[in-house]
Amino acid sequence: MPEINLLEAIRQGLDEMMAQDDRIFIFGEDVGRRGGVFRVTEGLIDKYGPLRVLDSPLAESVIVGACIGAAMNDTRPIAEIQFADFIAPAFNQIVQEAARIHYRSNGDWSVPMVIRAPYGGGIHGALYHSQSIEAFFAHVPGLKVVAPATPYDAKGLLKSAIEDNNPVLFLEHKKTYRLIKGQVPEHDYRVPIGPAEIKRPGEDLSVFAYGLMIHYCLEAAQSLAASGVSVEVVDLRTLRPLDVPTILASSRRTGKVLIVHEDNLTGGFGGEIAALIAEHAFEYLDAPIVRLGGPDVPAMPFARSLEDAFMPNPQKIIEAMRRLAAY
Amino acid sequence: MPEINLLEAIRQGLDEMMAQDDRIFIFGEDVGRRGGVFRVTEGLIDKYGPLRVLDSPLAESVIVGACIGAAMNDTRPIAEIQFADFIAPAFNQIVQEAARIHYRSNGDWSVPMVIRAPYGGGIHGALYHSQSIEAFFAHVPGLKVVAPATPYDAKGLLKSAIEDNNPVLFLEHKKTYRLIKGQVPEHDYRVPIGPAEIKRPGEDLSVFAYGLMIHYCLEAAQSLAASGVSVEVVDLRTLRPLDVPTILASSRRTGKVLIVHEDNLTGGFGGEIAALIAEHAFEYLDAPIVRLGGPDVPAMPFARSLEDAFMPNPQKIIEAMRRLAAY
Amino acid sequence: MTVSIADLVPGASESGGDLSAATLREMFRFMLLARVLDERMWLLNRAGKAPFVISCQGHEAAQVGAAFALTRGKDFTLPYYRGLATVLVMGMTPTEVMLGLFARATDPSSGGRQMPAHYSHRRLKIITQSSPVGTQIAHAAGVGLAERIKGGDAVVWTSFGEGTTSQGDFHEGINLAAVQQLPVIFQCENNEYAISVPQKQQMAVTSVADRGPAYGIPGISVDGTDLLSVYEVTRRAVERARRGDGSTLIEARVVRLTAHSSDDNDRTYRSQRELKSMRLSDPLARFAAYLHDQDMLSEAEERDLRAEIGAEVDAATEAAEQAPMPDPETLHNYVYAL
Amino acid sequence: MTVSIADLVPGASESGGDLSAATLREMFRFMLLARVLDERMWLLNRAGKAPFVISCQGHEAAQVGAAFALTRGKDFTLPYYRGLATVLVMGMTPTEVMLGLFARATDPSSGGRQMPAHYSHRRLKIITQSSPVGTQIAHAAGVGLAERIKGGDAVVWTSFGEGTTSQGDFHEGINLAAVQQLPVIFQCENNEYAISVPQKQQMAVTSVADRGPAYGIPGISVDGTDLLSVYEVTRRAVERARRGDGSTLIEARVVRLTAHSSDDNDRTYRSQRELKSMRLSDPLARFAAYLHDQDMLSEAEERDLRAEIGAEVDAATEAAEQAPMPDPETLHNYVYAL
Ligand SMILES: Cc1ncc(C[n+]2csc(CCOP(=O)(O)OP(=O)(O)O)c2C)c(N)n1
Ligand SMILES: Cc1ncc(C[n+]2csc(CCOP(=O)(O)OP(=O)(O)O)c2C)c(N)n1
Ligand SMILES: [Mg+2]
Ligand SMILES: [Mg+2]
Repeated sequence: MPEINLLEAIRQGLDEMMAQDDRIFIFGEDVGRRGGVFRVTEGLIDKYGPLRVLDSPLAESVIVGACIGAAMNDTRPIAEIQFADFIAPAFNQIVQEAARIHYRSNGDWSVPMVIRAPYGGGIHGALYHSQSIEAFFAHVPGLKVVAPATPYDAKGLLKSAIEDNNPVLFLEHKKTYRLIKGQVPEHDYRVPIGPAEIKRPGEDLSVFAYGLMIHYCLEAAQSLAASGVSVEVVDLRTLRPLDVPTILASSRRTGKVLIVHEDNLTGGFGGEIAALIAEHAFEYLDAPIVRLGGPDVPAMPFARSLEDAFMPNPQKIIEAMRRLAAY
Repeated sequence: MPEINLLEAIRQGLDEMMAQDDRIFIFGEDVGRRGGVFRVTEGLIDKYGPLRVLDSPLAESVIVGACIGAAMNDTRPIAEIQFADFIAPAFNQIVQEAARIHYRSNGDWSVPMVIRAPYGGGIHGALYHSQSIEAFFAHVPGLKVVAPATPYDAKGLLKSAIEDNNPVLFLEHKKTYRLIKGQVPEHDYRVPIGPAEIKRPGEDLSVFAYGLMIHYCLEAAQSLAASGVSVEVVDLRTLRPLDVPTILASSRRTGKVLIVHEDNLTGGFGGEIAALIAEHAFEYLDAPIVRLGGPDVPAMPFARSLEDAFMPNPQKIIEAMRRLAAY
Repeated sequence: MTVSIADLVPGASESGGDLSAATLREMFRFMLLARVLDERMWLLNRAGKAPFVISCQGHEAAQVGAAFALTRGKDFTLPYYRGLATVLVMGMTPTEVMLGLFARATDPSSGGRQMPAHYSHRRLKIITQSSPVGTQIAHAAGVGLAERIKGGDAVVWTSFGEGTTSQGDFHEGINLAAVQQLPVIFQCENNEYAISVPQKQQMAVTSVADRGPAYGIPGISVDGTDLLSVYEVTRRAVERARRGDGSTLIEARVVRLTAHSSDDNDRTYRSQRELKSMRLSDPLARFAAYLHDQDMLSEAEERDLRAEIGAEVDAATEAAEQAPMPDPETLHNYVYAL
Repeated sequence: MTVSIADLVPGASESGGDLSAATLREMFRFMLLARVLDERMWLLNRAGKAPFVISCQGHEAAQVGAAFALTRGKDFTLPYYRGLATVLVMGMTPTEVMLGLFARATDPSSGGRQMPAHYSHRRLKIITQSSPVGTQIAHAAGVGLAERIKGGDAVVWTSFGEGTTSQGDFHEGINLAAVQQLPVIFQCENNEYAISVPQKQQMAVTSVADRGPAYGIPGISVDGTDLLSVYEVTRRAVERARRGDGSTLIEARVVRLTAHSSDDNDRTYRSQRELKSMRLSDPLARFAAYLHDQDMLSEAEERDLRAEIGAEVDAATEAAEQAPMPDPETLHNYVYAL
């Protein structure tokens, strides 16, 4: 199996799906000739033409809004939001429209579309090119929210997202784009939306994370193994619908839980995971449920010194794991 | 002390503050001659003139955006969002601008403004006139989020919100407007932003709620008292910044926790409260932390049968309390 | 650009253009049906049987005129909450409308989930509407975009009030349609109020049509109480869209003959004089007078028609009232599409 | 409406209107300072010392011309990320700019929290900018609204690119300013690209100024590489705003002489020919030639000025580079205002 980075996996996923189904089109800022500011859609305009790889006006509300309309007229739109931070102007269209259309029409209409959004920090993007946005959207019934960590998962989940008959927010951690490489089979495969995956089995404590943090958690788990602590790392992969059975089973088995995300701690999605465990796996817990998240400051600053202070990293995770293991 | 309803308390708060400080103005749809669709601003245009009680265009993004600009030019704007559901188009201005301006300017600029938003259901408002929105905003560092349950708190918190030098989202539960009456002193007073209040002390379990749900919880607690179960009802009042010490102290004391909100369960603000307790009061817990929230459907339907099925109510709360007490 | 039918088709407003007498009577029938249904809803509201009503009274000519220029079953409509006459012409039945009013399980728009007047009907290509105003303008552009991608020639028609033009989505949606030359018709039904807020607090121009040129598309203002003018203007916009020449913005100047909704009291912000004088612009009376003048409709025929429609509305009301409420168990249905 | 300086002030572009030679030289100095600073930033970027640069090269005349029509210390500016020349004229020093580039603790815009070019300076009434484009247009309207409420006569000036006109906030902000006749000047710096997307995919009109009439305010298109035209057009807009007559939308047609930013490579979407020919529109060269023509600036004087500015930029760079980074402990400061 060839080894490719996460960005290439996504591009391949787009390409293979577009080749199979001419109802699929891409709509977003600079996705055409420029191939997207991260180059994810590079080359696609040459293959599929400017009608299916279409530069939008600089207006996120109508990027999403028009894709909603298009999805109701028998196409399968893929909206690209240039940076997840800029999804905010489209909040109304996503939350009040895309997510509610199937429900409000009592099943009559549906909105099969994907919204791709590069998110996350540690890339020197400052306050407005570093944000994590999953908590806002994972709260919304009717939406699906996916956040893969590996090239294999990214490609397989992207294909599932495109085939899904619901609006799917597809979160791509910018720092993983070129940093994370992995084997991706040449044959056509899917990773289903929903199931989490135990990326590293372990006995002493369970760690739940997604996106870039999975890699930091694996690194931390590896380093703890040396001191005889066995850490299970569960990659949630899909945040909505959430794989509650896998979360509970792992928590019950190890009795100790650490939840890691880069998003601001308070009101972050980690709260939901902790709450589920505190309600449904309570009897099995041997220690407080610990969350490690970004600090509660408005966003990640530009200066390296401040960015480093903001970002969760393997060292901070190791410390949290140690404390928890020792509890 | 005269007894007034929650709506009148808010109107009085606006009136008294505007009389004292002519930098305060109100900006929103139909707030002028019409006095707001709920009549909260009724009469104010006659007292303070059309420059200080100004009908905005039908455009929430600029309602908030212009108030942000105005706040930076030495006025104290109060934006009215006609229904909380319609705050979504202003999400970008609230989250990316209002909440981040003080931080991003390293303390140079600040945005002293209030955004009033009538929220909540049970009033036959259907999908788009019933929503609870607090989870989206209580996640945002830099914002304050307030959700009073009584006329006394509403008036006192509103005054504090207007005097606060930060953007404050002021949530008014529509069903409490005329339903909830209470004594409000004639003298000028404040309820500070931040502290929760134990609305009913108890020994056997702690219930955390806010807004309309406080009244349902009090009703339920009252009914359980008859069967000898002593329930403590804590009114959070402010969701951000959250009164963590009071939450933890009550949880530690009773060892059992129920969290109630009307908003959809998954990703709702209850998760944050549960997570805090599961981390910081774990050793004191005698039972799973239970959440009771609105079901995970996109929003509250119109038909009475469906609306009733959606809304948490005293009966559902009683059952949850009973189960928890018996654990 | 403000046009009257006479500019477009010399002598048209006298002759009814190329429409047959039968078609004109059919148009009148829809206007009357919409009016009678709408009035009945208010009665039901006042009787405590319907918690919420929002009207199309005063907008009927603008809607029937426009909808007759569309091809039913082929073209898409995204009508806003005042679009009762629109959806009737597009094929919704009075019973279906009443099922929505009573929030019954078989309400085709939403199964009783949405407030009344949030129309939807997939088979009829009426696209589901929400309450936040203006979002449908972006959807309409997207439906048109998909049509272009698919190479079809359906036209997309959407409506909204003049207050809604203040929303960002109005701008973004029309701009996209203009840039991509999409087959979309944007009908602004300008009744001069957004609830209580008058037009001059929404915009510093006298006509919404003045905004067409800002997007590089035609902006046409038409007397929306004159059915034939609206028909003719829309027919041309449909032709333009169908042949691939792009979008049109139409302002139909109408009157709102009722309060904003059953929750509103417009006497707090409209003068007695205004409330009285607006009655003179009733599009239904105007079109009836025209048909009488043209000897296309006798007093007796009108009386018969009213009786027939009255009976139809009675039957629709009764059928809908007796229909079952949604089962509480269904609350959880259709969160996700399969 | 497209105007040239000659329409406004007969003979002006030859004479420099009523501006003294000293003022004209001062204007040139700011243009040159902006250019040299900007070029230095690119050098620092290429040397690995500054992770991000976004330029005002090609926009200098539009910005200096406009800013000279404002009153420093009184009027508010909300310049977007290409506004280097704007903020220099309004009073920001080269050292302050460089502190932002290096994200130092004493960066007056954000203390190193924001990317470079997100300008802010409370004392200078430069209002903090974010990255999501267009939000400042709504803020500008609000600053103007407050000014009206307070009864002051400060003017508010904001800038943005032509791509940004596609955003809802452009529409909502200008519309509010127009409805309320607020003292706000909206300057669109049209460089024909939004990153890679050309103007024709943002709008179906040839000039952003065509949108003024849609809001009931003047829309004026001006050659933004001609400093004196921009100055004159802005001066009139300021007068109009100051006397309470409301807002103006100005399109300054400029060129983007660089890639979008240091992260971009515009050779993927601009032809060699275009990249070459745009150099002919360099506003700095144009104004220098004009001053030489008018005998207001000799070659020797220009050389001296360049040397002086070079030294100033050297000093600024050095001072900023040596300034301390933000202390990690300060991460938690200023979440809330006291
Ligand atoms: C985004 C949003 N904000 C506010 C409202 C509340 N609201 C409902 S209708 C309405 C007025 C609409 O006026 P207009 O667009 O002129 O349509 P009309 O009702 O006059 O036909 C308002 C403010 C809403 N539905 N959506
Ligand atoms: C809301 C939002 N969406 C996307 C971006 C990413 N982005 C940054 S600059 C830019 C292009 C802006 O073009 P224009 O307004 O013409 O200004 P110019 O850079 O050409 O001066 C884009 C798409 C952003 N900053 N904000
Ligand atoms: Mg209206
Ligand atoms: Mg540009």
